[in-house]
Amino acid sequence: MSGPAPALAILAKDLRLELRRVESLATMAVFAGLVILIFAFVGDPTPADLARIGPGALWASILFAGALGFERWFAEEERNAALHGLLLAPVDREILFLGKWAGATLFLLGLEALLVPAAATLFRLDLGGAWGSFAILLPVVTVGYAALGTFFAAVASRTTASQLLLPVLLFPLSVPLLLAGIEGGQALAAGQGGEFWDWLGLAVAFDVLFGTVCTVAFGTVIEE
Amino acid sequence: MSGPAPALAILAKDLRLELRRVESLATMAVFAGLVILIFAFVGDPTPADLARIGPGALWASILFAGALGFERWFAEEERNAALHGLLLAPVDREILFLGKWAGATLFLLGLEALLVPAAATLFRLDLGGAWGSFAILLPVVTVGYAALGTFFAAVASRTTASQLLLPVLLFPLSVPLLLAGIEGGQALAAGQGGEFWDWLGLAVAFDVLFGTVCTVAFGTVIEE
Amino acid sequence: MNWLPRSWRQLWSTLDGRLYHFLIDVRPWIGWFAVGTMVFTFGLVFWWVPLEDVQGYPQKIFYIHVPSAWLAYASFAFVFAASVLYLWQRSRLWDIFARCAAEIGFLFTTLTLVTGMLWGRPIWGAFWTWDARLTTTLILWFIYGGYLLLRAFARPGVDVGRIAAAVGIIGFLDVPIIHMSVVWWRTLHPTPVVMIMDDPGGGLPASMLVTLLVSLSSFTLVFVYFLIQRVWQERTAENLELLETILDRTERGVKVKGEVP
Amino acid sequence: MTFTLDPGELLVVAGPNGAGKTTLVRTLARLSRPTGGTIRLGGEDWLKAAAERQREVGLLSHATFLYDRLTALENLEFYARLYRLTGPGRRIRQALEAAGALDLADRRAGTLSRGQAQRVSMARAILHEPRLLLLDEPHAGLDPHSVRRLNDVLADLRTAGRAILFTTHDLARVPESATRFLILVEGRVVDAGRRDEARDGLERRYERAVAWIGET
Amino acid sequence: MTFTLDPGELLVVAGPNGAGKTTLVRTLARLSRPTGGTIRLGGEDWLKAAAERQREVGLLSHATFLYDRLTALENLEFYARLYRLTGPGRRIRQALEAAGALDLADRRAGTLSRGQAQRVSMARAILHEPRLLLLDEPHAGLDPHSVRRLNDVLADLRTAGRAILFTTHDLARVPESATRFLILVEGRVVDAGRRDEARDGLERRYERAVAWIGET
Ligand code: HEM
Ligand SMILES: Nc1ncnc2c1ncn2[C@@H]1O[C@H](COP(=O)(O)OP(=O)(O)OP(=O)(O)O)[C@@H](O)[C@H]1O
Ligand SMILES: Nc1ncnc2c1ncn2[C@@H]1O[C@H](COP(=O)(O)OP(=O)(O)OP(=O)(O)O)[C@@H](O)[C@H]1O
Ligand SMILES: [Mg+2]
Ligand SMILES: [Mg+2]
Repeated sequence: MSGPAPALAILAKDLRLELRRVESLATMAVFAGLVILIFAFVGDPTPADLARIGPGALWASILFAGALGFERWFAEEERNAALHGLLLAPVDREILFLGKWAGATLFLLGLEALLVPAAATLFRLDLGGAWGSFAILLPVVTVGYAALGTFFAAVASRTTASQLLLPVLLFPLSVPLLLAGIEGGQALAAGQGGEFWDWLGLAVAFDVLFGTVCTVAFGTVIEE
Repeated sequence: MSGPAPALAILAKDLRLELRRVESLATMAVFAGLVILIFAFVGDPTPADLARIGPGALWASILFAGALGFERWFAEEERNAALHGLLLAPVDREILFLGKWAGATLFLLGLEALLVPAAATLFRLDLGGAWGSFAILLPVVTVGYAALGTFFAAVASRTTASQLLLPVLLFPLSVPLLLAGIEGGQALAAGQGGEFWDWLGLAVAFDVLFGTVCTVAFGTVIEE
Repeated sequence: MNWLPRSWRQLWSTLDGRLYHFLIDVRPWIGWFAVGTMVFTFGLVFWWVPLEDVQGYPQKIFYIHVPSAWLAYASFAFVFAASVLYLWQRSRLWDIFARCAAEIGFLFTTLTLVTGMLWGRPIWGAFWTWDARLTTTLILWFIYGGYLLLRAFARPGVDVGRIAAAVGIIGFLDVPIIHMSVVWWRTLHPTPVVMIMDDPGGGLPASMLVTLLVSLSSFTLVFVYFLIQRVWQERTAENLELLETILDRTERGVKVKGEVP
Repeated sequence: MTFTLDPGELLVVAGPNGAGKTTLVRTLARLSRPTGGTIRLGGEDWLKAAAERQREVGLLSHATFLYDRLTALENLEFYARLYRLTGPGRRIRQALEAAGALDLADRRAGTLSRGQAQRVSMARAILHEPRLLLLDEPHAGLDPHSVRRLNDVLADLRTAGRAILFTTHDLARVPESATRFLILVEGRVVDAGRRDEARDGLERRYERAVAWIGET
Repeated sequence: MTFTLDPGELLVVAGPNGAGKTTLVRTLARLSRPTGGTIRLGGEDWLKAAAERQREVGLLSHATFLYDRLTALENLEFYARLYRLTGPGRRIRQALEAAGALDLADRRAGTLSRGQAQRVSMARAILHEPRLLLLDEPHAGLDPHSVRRLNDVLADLRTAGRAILFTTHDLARVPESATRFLILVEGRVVDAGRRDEARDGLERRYERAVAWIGET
């Protein structure tokens, strides 16, 4: 096993590429915002509904923005076959995956830092003291989603219709995370602590399981 | 002006590329289906809500699937700089645009042919006799959306973040169409003929305006 | 799998060859047997088993609905197994098995959805409700639809088999979790949706149970027949392709190493 | 930079990497607008000419302009329709023939090797029999055999009265039929003339020109 | 096909378009798995060797492996970290120097001309001083001056005891230092030997080999 150093190298490179154009993070935020608005339109919620649709709209926007992001962060590697450069390096596939995964997670978290307040105000979400618990749920769900997303971005990149296929493969498998996010949030809003912990537990289990599976499977997917 | 023949050539080429893999239409349909599913999770509708969310979910799914499609249909031209091949040809930019626009419209219509029944059953939409009028509204909205979509796909393709930028530019401008679709549909469901015609009129006006503007502006966008 | 002793590999490669040829030989028998039991099943369903007193005729869909649902599950388990074997043995046959099983599973899932919806119409007065099991089934349908699309979009020169196998495994692992989460989604907080699906198939009168089991077995036979048939088709297609390329090259006066399996 | 190119001339453009050869070619093909200067084709201002006039130029570039998922033949058929050619079938066959890509007709463009793709896009460039043919490193990636065929084709086209401009790095392989040469360094013409003036061969001439600029 | 390559050897691989040169190189670099056959590097089975061993090969391919939005320098820094090189700064400078790309260090990779990009990715290939260097058409798109420098570098590396394999179409430009050659047609070795055996020059040898296969 080559140590974690290369993973850090990849992470640093990805950060550099993205921060070089902060626009792209901003754009994703705007996109996510638009998704939220569209949900607001569609549900056209009465003030009563607002709180009910709120968490869902938030998570849906993260779901969509994420899918776009994963595709993009992986496409970065496809141009000039840079990916082959990585495969050529004396680095285990697992480490490569960890690098990309970490990057994706960070970006999603950065995105959420912008989205959550926005959604909270738009939908009058008020978790009161429960924000703390929400601050646990958020990263847990995000990590799992980033793992699946990175993995399926790799899968999709092996096809002729990556940006089309990625969401089609990713979304159905992410349903547990999506539900954990939505329902967990609503449980907090409704002050049902117990339920919240159930959902959190589900999400954690999901992370552990698919975190490992994706890391292991990445190698078989990526090589030609 | 070089006649419409080249536009037909482009249309034929696009059809061939897509029909060569009917899958891609299927994939977009599946994706749209997933969007609908997500709406169900988000709004988690009681039977009463269903009809209210229905039209919105339908149009939103068309909106998202379309955005994906436009990006893809234009990316097709970017690989191997095939677009330069088109620009090199003795064909006016307007004609090129018409070709791509026609293609996009056809695909969206094909997609809707699958989506509308699905959404109708999943959300228990029943327009009764009003389906006829809906069959007018649908293509009108679609044509306009395809025009905007193709145009902004071109714009986005000039940037380093096309698949990110496209929806961000496209969605806000499509709001009038989206509203026309949703509200028009609900008006039909509620049997308010008059309102429906207002929305239809809006959509038509939108088509005419943006159809021309995009066709003219296209040339200035894709030149380097 | 480097730790695997070479001899094992050889054993396997011969074994899956044998297995394959055996299946091909029995294929027609299975086919006719399936047809027979299918006819018999319909006989039972329409003339023998008594009408269910609450639902009446619609309930007869039950005998198609449930078996197809269970077989859908079965075939996806099949995909999982075949995928694992493929990643382990890297023998084309398992790849083909996985793919064909997925196709058939998708078919049966569709059948479940359709029969279910047809059943729901008279019983719930609507084709669809956002009930837990319905939703799971729909998601299942999406997952394996995606799996098949992935294979369809293979880039030339890329071995989709491996990729699809990974997806098949992950997908299968996810299904129970999805089911659980969806059930929670629907049951953890009050919801007005009809929950009929959650009374287990227990408490059935003997006659219904018998009919169900007969129907189940005939569906299973159909499943097996389809599977073998498809695998055979795929294999043959692949061999033809190989032949074509070889012929094409020999034509151009170039000798080729390696011969048709 | 200023230079003229008459029908029946075969102009070689050479220069170190980054000299601006590709940029020059792209500008002549109106793929990128020059920041200044004028280009005249057959007397009138090229930069303002109608799109229709584009049929007078053909371009072979570093990129292939091919749709990976269409076969070579389908690609050419598409371009033939785009150019509204009469009797496309014959034209396409001739072009493939000339480019030595007949046997590749039914291969998906995406599966072609580098040199194979290069030949197919050469066929694309000459398909509509342009008056002005622009070739950016046409020899790159071709095997010796294909190079010879290419040079023959260039000779034929030239005698057929076409004006041809091509860039290269390999002055040793410049075809006999080349009539004039142009040497660029950092976007400026540092040497130009008739090929036969370059008594001591183009290489030496090139060396001197580049050395004289003092680029090493 | 069977052939061996010892340290200090410089092997030229030639063959018509589509012969399988790129495929060969990619396979040796473990970028694509062979359907059959074995490869041994330093005695043990290369296809099963640990990822760590990858640092023993360097590859220059048709694609540049560069991130368009990073500068040449940043690209190399990234690869240096990926290879966990000690004293990256010095190594990078040496590599750029050798590839003649020092002046391009601060240019965004995306804005480089074809030959410029080629040089930078050459630097990338030799950055970690691999024992086995695989170059797919390293001369393509380089100007004569860069070609000479490249050949010098190859000579140095060879005398430094590296094993080098490179493909080319331009046998005229094969460096003096080349020790052995291999000619492929349709994926098979049709001729091979020591360079100095090829008395009458590689070109003629190539011609005969290819003609003999009867490919035109
Ligand atoms: C689109 C609508 C429907 C879908 C997707 C669907 C799906 C399924 C699935 C996947 C199963 C197998 C689950 C298992 O055995 O664990 C199943 C079983 C069953 N379904 Fe449905 N179903 C639908 C509609 C209906 C309707 C309308 C009824 C009756 C009113 C019904 C009654 C049953 C019964 C009795 C069983 C077997 C007993 C059981 O396992 O619970 N289903 N259905
Ligand atoms: N997009 C761009 N942005 C900035 N500079 C560029 C861009 N494209 C090219 N250049 C610069 O313009 C100059 C000319 O580039 P060009 O590609 O024309 O060179 P060239 O003569 O074709 O070189 P080569 O022989 O390597 O192809 C080079 O210095 C290159 O770095
Ligand atoms: N993805 C692919 N699918 C099918 N065939 C392919 C694929 N890639 C390459 N080939 C074929 O394999 C053969 C060898 O290709 P390769 O690129 O190795 O040739 P090459 O020797 O590099 O040619 P060139 O000198 O033009 O680069 C060619 O006939 C090519 O068409
Ligand atoms: Mg150039
Ligand atoms: Mg090659």
